[in-house]
Amino acid sequence: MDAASTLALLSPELVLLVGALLVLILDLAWSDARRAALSYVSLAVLVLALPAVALLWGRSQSILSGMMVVDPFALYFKLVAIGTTIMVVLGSRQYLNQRARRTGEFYVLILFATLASMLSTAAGDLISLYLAFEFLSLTSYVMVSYLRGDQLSVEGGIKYFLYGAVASAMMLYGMSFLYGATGTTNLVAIAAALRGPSASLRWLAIPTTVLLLAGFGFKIAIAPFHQWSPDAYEGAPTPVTAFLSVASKMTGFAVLMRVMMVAMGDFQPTWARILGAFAIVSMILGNFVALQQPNIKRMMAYSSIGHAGYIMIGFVTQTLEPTTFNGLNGVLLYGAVYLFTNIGIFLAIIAFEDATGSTSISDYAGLMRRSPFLAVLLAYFLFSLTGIPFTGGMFAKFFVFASAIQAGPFGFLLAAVGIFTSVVAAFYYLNVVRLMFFVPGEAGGAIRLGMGPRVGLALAAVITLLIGVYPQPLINLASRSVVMLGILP
Amino acid sequence: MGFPILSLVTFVPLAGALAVLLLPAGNARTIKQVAVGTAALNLVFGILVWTGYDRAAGGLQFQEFARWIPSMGVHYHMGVDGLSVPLIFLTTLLTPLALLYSAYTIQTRVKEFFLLFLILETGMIGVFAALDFVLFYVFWELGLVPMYFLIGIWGGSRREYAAIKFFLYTLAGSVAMLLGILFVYTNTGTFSIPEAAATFEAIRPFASNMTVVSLAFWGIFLAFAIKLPLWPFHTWLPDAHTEAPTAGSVILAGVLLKLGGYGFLRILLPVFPSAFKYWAPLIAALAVISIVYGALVCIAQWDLKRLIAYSSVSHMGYVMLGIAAGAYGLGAASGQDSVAIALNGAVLQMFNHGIITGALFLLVGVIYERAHTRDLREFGGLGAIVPYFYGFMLVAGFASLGLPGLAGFWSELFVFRGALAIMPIYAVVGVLGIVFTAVYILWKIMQNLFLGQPNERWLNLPDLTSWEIVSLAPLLAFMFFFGVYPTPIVELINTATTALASLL
Amino acid sequence: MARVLFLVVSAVTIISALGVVSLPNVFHAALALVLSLLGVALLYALLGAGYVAAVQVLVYVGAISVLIILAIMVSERIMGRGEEARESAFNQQRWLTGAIAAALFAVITAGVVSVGWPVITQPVPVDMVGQLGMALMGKYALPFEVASVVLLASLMGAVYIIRDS
Amino acid sequence: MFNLVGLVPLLPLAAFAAISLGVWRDRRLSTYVALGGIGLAWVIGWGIFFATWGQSGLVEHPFRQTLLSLPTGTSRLELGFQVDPLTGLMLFMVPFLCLLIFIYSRGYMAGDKRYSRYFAYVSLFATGMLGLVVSDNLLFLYVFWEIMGLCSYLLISFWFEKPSAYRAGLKAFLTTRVGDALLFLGLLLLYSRTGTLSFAEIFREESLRHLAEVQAGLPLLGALPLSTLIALLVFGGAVGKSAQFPLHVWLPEAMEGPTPVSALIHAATMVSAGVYLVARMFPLFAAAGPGNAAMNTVAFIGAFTALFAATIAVAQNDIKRVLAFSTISQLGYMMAALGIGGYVAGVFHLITHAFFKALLFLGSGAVILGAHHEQDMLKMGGLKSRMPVTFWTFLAGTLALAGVFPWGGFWSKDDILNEAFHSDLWIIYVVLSLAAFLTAFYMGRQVSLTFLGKPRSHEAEEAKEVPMVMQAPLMVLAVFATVLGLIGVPEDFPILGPILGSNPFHHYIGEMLALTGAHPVALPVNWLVLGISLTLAVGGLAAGWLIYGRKPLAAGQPDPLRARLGPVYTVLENRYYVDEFYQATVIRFSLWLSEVFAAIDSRWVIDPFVNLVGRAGAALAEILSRADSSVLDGAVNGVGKLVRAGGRGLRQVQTGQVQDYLLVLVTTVLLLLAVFLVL
Amino acid sequence: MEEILGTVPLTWYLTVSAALFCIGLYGVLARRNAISILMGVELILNAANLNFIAFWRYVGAADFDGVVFALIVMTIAACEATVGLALIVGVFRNRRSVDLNNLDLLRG
Repeated sequence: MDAASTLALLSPELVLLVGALLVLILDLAWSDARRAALSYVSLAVLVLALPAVALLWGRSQSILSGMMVVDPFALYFKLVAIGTTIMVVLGSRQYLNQRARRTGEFYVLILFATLASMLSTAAGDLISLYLAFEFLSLTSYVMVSYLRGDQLSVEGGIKYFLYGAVASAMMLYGMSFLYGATGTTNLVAIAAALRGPSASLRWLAIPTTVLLLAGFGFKIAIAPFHQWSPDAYEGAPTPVTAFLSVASKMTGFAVLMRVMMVAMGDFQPTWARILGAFAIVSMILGNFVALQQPNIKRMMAYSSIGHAGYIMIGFVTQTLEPTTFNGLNGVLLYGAVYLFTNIGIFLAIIAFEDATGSTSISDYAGLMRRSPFLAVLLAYFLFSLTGIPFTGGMFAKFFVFASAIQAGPFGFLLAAVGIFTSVVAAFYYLNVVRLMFFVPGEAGGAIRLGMGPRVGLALAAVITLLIGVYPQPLINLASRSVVMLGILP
Repeated sequence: MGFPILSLVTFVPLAGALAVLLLPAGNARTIKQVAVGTAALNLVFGILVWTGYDRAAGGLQFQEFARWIPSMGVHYHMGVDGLSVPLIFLTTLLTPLALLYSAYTIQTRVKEFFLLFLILETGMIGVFAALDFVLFYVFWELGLVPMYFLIGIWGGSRREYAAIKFFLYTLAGSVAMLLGILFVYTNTGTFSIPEAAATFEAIRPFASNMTVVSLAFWGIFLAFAIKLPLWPFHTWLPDAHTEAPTAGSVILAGVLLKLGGYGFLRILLPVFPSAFKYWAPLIAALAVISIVYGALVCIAQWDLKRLIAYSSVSHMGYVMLGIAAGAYGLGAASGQDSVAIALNGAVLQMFNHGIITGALFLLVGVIYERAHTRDLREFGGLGAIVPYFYGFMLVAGFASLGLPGLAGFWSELFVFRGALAIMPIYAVVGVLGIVFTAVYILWKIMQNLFLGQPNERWLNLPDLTSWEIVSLAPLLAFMFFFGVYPTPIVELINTATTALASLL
Repeated sequence: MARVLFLVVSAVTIISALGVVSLPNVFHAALALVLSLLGVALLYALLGAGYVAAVQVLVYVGAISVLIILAIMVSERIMGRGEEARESAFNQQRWLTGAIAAALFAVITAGVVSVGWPVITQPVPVDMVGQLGMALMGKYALPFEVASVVLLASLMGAVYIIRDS
Repeated sequence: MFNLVGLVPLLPLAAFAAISLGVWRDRRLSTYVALGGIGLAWVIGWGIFFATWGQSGLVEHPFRQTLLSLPTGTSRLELGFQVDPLTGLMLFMVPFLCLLIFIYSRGYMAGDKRYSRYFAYVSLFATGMLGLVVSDNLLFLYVFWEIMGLCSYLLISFWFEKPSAYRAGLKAFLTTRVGDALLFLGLLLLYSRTGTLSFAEIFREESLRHLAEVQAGLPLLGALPLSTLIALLVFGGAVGKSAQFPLHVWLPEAMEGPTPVSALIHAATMVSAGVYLVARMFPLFAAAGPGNAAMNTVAFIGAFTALFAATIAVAQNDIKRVLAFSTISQLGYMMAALGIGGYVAGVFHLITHAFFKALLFLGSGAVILGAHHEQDMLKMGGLKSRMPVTFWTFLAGTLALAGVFPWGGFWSKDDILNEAFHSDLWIIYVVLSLAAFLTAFYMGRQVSLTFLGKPRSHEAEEAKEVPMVMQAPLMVLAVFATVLGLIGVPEDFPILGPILGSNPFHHYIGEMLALTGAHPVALPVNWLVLGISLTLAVGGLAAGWLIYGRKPLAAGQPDPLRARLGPVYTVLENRYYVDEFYQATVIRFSLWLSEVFAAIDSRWVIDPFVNLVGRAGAALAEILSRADSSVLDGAVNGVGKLVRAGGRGLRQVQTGQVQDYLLVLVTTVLLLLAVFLVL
Repeated sequence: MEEILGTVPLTWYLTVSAALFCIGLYGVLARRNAISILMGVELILNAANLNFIAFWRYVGAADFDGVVFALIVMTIAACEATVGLALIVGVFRNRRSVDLNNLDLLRG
């Protein structure tokens, strides 16, 4: 394959790379006054990347000797990453201007992080995978600590870093054994090699998987590898929290799914059990602990631990047979819904924080009076996370649980836990709603929203509503996007 | 397909809600007019559904079908039969009355109130008209959110607690139902309720899949039992009913509880007839406990609204008893007619309880608006001060205790008639309930409110105003009308229950 | 002969690694780290990966260790020496952790030894460095390029964090 | 004529509706509407009654009119009105008494502030009673039965400002409700086993035979034909309504209502509806053969109540209470008659009693009104001269009730005693005879205390005769009380028998027995029974007069019986403490139970879910949230941490230490690795 | 070189690597100083790298997967060290301490 067509297939990544470098240069070159426009430049870069992805739609091939794959699955998650970042950038302008002296680096970092996400989802080889993963992690560490004068931000960053470094090192150690067992780092080749005659090597695959899961689980923030996330989420600047809770998490899922499906597909019965157990612990722990959180970001951290569990249900109960409710479809569907819903919530949190400087849940009392727009939309997103009809969240949960029920007793157990904990989740989501609507709250003026959060919130709400009313297009998109290159029959 | 009357009756309130949304919040008067007008218009459609339904033909009518989420096999499938028509009518009747009453009493956050109320109506009617599991579920949950806000914003002193309790209970039930629905889907491959009913037991015979099918059965059961509410899942109800604003209580007791009973008959009985039959004794026992327990707890209440709330537990127990007896009698020697009678009684009781308890809650609202207390110990002698109020309460109260000549009697008669033929012991114990009911209606309510020397405090209590009478009179008229001439509604219901009676 | 060499190098590596984690003084630990990393480099060389060994020395000993020592000096300059000596360098879960690490070692070793590795003896390429260079330009071009971007991003991030505001 | 039967209950209903919907604003008009309603009903009722005389075949094929047809699955439930001799007879008695009492009420209630409401209620009551007697099925009967219950409640507590009044109303409704529940069960049982509630269909021979042959199959009761079980349940309803022991407690207190109401509802009509019910369902009672459990129960309960109430009446001082217990006692007579198979005698007594007891009550009402609302007989006396019309009419009633020849009560009571004497249950005869003596005695006592002697209070001193509108009904009733018994004079009674047309009553109503398959046999006159009966009646009256009339009591003097009977008198005065017994047991238990359940409910003992999340769940979350750094790893290194927990605070234990997090990570990996490596 | 391969078994290397891994983990978990933890991480990464090179030599195919992986890891390790130390310095600025026990503002 010639270089040109390879580059064409890498065009989304190239757009972001060039864009990130451009922002970096402009940040150095521009005066302070003009730097304010950097967020628009970043937005433009991201928006430009969307058609780049769209143009590749339907392609399914492996490039650069298998280092990268371009398949619908990767493209879908690239869309998720870009979409998340667009929304995050929409919400971060005012936020950062209030808190950080320099904002240019932030946009560079988040563009790099998006690039890293996209690379991760497209990695077809352990080498590129590890690299992209670390790329994402390193940019995330810095972003979490972006408010470098803020104790919480820095503390969150260092904890995130230390946890991430160890987790990824363990993953790497696992990768080394995988390499040793198969003599290759290419995912497809690994799968082929593991089908070879040596039983003892086949046997090695599972312990290796355990080590890999430490890294993936960290990225996804699924219990018991979740403990960094509440601290990092709370400490991080809220836009970064938003990014971590969606883009980073979904990237982790994409990588997990690709590695497990492509390289370890034969071992599904085993890893499905492990991941299923993780899912159960996540759902219970995340939702129960979230009940007690006084800080909304921290609450959302635990909530997203719980949601990692729900998404995981879809993955562990997936089958390669065509069924109406394929678990993988469910994961993709859930991911998209989760994107808009969760980002919507974080945009609301950002807007509130911009106005009041508080992330304490009790300060949300009387929000309905202060800003009906914000209160109604935040309530709507919370209901979406609860799974109430006419929100995307309902169909996402529906789909995931349906796939679980189809998967026999274990799936039924997962679904039962999921359903039980989603009621628990309603408790703390509703608590916020209660404060906003039922409690008059102390005096406080009307809240004016910035343009960015306003646009972002409206966009997220409209899309969530559209999915909630007519999910068919998204289901179609998701079901075409589960095509993953290199899955051995 | 024809004229989409069901879509109309379902979504007209939603359109009204949109209209309210677009009106400026300051214009309370217009908002109220639009809301009440919409609900009144919908009553016309509700009447059209009733009158347009061909009783001779029976079965599902006015069916509408459209592809919705074809890849999931989920469709927009609406249709009504003798079970749904009275309940749709009940909904369209109670909503404008409750809204009319609210138009005079709700002064804060007017726009939100009427907006939510109209959405609520769409949700409720949607449940009664949906023939697709997912559609059913969507409407089912849709009713949850507005009621949560109605209780939480406009409710009494413990409104927040009551609202969240209501929400969580119902949500817990509905997610359990979701599991059950998905289980049915997994086995039948369809989300169509009639299709699933036709095929499920053939695919998964109860006799050979007892554990699994029972699990699914109880999952769905839980949702409806909580909504109904059946002892011991009733504890959300006293709080929700007591704390809700008057119109909210009216709709809660009048319609929302019926969603549970309706669910039993629309989904659980047709899809799981054998499982239902198998578990019917246990369910009937719970029903009887509800009846007696609810009535006894009523006797100990001093808060008028809470008392009436508990009376719902007792009265909805009749519904459950009728349904459980009907299920138990399927294919049994007692004959199909007994089953049909029991089910007739259950559905009729739902309708009657709707109008009777709706009226009672309106009356409680009336007295609370004036006296700002609901403590029965503080009243007395009102009979001489507010004769209209006394009269209305008297009629509603006696209707509630099942006095012949008023609507409540027929449903109790049918329920107990059906139950006695099928499960006599339960019926005999249940009859205790009608004695206790008399105790709390006459002793607690009538005596404490109206009898005795007039209390100095209430000498200037104004009697019912004209708009209160307008809100109440239709309900009382129906109590009398169906009390002396229940034939039209029984015939309507009978078309559906006869079909149910031949299930096994 | 080779085994003896291996054992000696490994012993040094492991002992100095133990020093890294057990020496209470961070500075000493950093020096032990340098030693250990050199040992690993020697093992690379024993394995015939001389180029990697060279990179190891350059990157680790030359860059990373220097960075670490720099950081230690910066922090000690501010904190004052010997504070660590007053308080334990270890946290409370030291012994538990030790047990876990030992157990993990046992588990991994047991696993590693029991596997029948499909050892294939192959000659080290003669022009290893050259061939490796070609591969880095060809098959591994992407990781190579991406790595440089990562490096850029990390440096930028690190500079942002450290830079005095 | 029969086609108009539907109008009989509907006319008063229309009057009720009209009054309650607006006519009530005009008191006069309300009266006219009510009187018009009942008057028309009376005209039609008598028309029907006379049309039934001589029309044969009405028993087997009564005239029927279907009003309501309800679908019940594939079948339908047909409900309507009917006319047969029993209905006809009741239509003779009920509307007529209603009319008279309505007229009387105009005087009695004049000046009451809820005058119009009173007429609305009594009109509704008339609907209930008339509907009851024209129903062709048990369900309609039950419907009207309950409507009467409602009216009874409303009218007893008519003066609801008085606590005693509203408590009495409540007691009446609830007590009868217990019986009603049994009746309801019986009705349901009958309906579910036969598929119909229409009398004509139930009383078909094959249907009755079937019911008598099928066993009820109740575990504890042994062999019990279904018909008997149903009959017993139905009788439960009658016990409540007719205030038979043990559900008699409400009737005395029901006297709190206006006196015309007591006369109409609690003496003449409603309370006798229980007897009517037993009479109506007689074929079912008798289906399992003579002397079956149902019949015997009716007989014993009736006889026992007759004596029991009569003894209590002896020790009552309230003029209306005496009559109330007398009513209970007389209803017991009727029940006993039906129970021993004396169908005709029972119905006969029902009719005669209705008239003379209404007369007595109206008379007592006149006394009360005349004596300025004084009801205590010990404070009366000497009214004979002050209220002559009242006295003489009251005396007629007394003689009728005591059973003195030739007043109405003599014939019917003698009929009953004669039946009892010839039945297998001689004890019934003895008990009823004793009761007869006591009846005469307390009536003698009442008349003596009230009318004879000198006034014992200021009120009695000032007493005045009541207005004409009240006198007229008294006089009409007195005539009826005196002569009505003559329609049932036995054929073989010398002189009178042949003159009066060979016992027309017996022929008329006796036909009803055809439904049981038996032929009505009129017993020959038994001079022994007759003699004893007459002796007891006269003796009782005489005894009453001897104690209370010959030497009138002085004001404030206690009842002479009190001294003679001692504690027995106290027990009687307190009505055998039955009320207290119920209060201490059933009522207290129910209230206790309801309090217990309410406490359970309000203290959330049964609150499975929210409490789980809200409380236990919150606690769990609390634990987990510490957690998330402590317990999770606490599970791992809990021992070590706990040991050192003393030195460092709890705060230290649950830090956000990243190394704690990592420990969990590593431990998880280690465990999983170990699991897979070892296994 | 051939001689060495012939005489030192693969498992020896793997055992050394495992030892480094576990020692590194111990350091990570037991030390209080953030810099010490970073050093522990470096040990783990070296353990993995040693595996890569050993496997490349003993089982790897003709290409350079293991070697390249090791080189990439080194690069990443450098990046991690850079970022990590920057963060540690950042913390230090705020807290005047790199003792992890003091980093507990965020918890619960």
